[in-house]
Amino acid sequence: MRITLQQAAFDPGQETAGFGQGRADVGAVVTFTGLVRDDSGKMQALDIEHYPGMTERAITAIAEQAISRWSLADCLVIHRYGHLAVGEPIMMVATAARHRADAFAAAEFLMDYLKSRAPFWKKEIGPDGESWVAAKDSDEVALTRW
Amino acid sequence: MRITLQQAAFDPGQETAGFGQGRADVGAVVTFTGLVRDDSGKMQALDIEHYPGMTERAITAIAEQAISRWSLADCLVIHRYGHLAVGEPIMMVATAARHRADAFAAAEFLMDYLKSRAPFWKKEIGPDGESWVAAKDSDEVALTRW
Amino acid sequence: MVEVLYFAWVRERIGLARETVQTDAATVADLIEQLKARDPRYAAAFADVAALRVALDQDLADFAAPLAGVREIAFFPPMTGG
Amino acid sequence: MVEVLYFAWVRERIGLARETVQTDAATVADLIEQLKARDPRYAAAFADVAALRVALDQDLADFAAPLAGVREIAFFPPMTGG
Repeated sequence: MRITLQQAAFDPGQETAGFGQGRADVGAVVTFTGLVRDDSGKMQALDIEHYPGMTERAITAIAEQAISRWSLADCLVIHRYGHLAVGEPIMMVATAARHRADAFAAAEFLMDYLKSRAPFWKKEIGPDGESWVAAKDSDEVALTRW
Repeated sequence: MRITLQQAAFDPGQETAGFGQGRADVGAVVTFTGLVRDDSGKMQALDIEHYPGMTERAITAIAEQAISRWSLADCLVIHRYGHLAVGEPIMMVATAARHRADAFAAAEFLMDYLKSRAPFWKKEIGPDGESWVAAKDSDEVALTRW
Repeated sequence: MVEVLYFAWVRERIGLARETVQTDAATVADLIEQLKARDPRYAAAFADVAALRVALDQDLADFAAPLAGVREIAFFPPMTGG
Repeated sequence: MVEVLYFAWVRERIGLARETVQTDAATVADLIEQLKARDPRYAAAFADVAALRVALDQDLADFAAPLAGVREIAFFPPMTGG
């Protein structure tokens, strides 16, 4: 298990180089990368605030839950904070398991929980000012499936 | 959309370098990598046979269905054939979409269809001989959810 | 005249990867009966058609499908890709 | 004495990221009432508690939770990670 919280940009391909590979007991690796999207066509950047200390605790607890629930061989979470440009990776998760159903389910579980239970807050910076991104009801509903 | 059928090994990280990135309309990238697993502890290699011509047709049709059904911004399928060692990547899919639910669903759809509808046949090579991998009923059942 | 292709254990049982077949079979099922009558290797390969799949001109089909106009027929076990 | 932390728009409305608070509040809800009574910035930040979340010593909690033994309390809007 590796959990990394960082301000710097990262390369999803490099971060997962060799992840879950070269082991006889891993048949499936799933990765998810979240990128800064601009639906308005006017966004200049995304600022991500977090709660140092609690962030690491919360992500570790979520990852440990995923590992035990789906017997993961490995699990990776990277999340950035600070100032991000449109198109840049914000975060990623990776899961390695024996079968594809487990690797997929664990990655979706991690994403659903990181969305609503890890202390990050996003603010969109545009030409007309700044605005905090509101949590979506659908993200809260997504948790009920686990 | 990129579909690659090859005998040579590939690096999942390198293949997805920049995939779905630097675009304002992509918020989510999912990758799946299938690796040669050895449950018996005695497998020496995996031989993959395919149907040249039909393989490309079938994968293209599956990928086009995924793209139109989930409005994917991009889609990648790589599948190997020939002689593979334990732990090596067999194949991968990658999907890029606006939202995570679409990227996950499209990647799982691609996997379910590639498992049972793309003309590949796996044979396990061990110290006591060779045996064709039997299709699993559960893989056929998985198709009914789409 | 059709090209008939065999894959995986179907190929191994028949001992051929492909052959050109002269046939007047109307459907896939008819062709299978003609092939089974040829010799024991074919009879063994086609013994349990429930364990077989067929593609006509590289599209999956069923055993009742007509062969009129078809140029390439392939027989193989259920696929195990991914 | 507890450390009280504010994040995102809660921090912006109050104008502080953290402060040490002397309180005898028994629960989170009691503390919120005491803070609201301080000045309009706190009243604005805590106007709609349904829009707020609270963590006690870095674990999510609810507003009825007791404060006995708690050293760090954080108030923030629903999280938007991932």
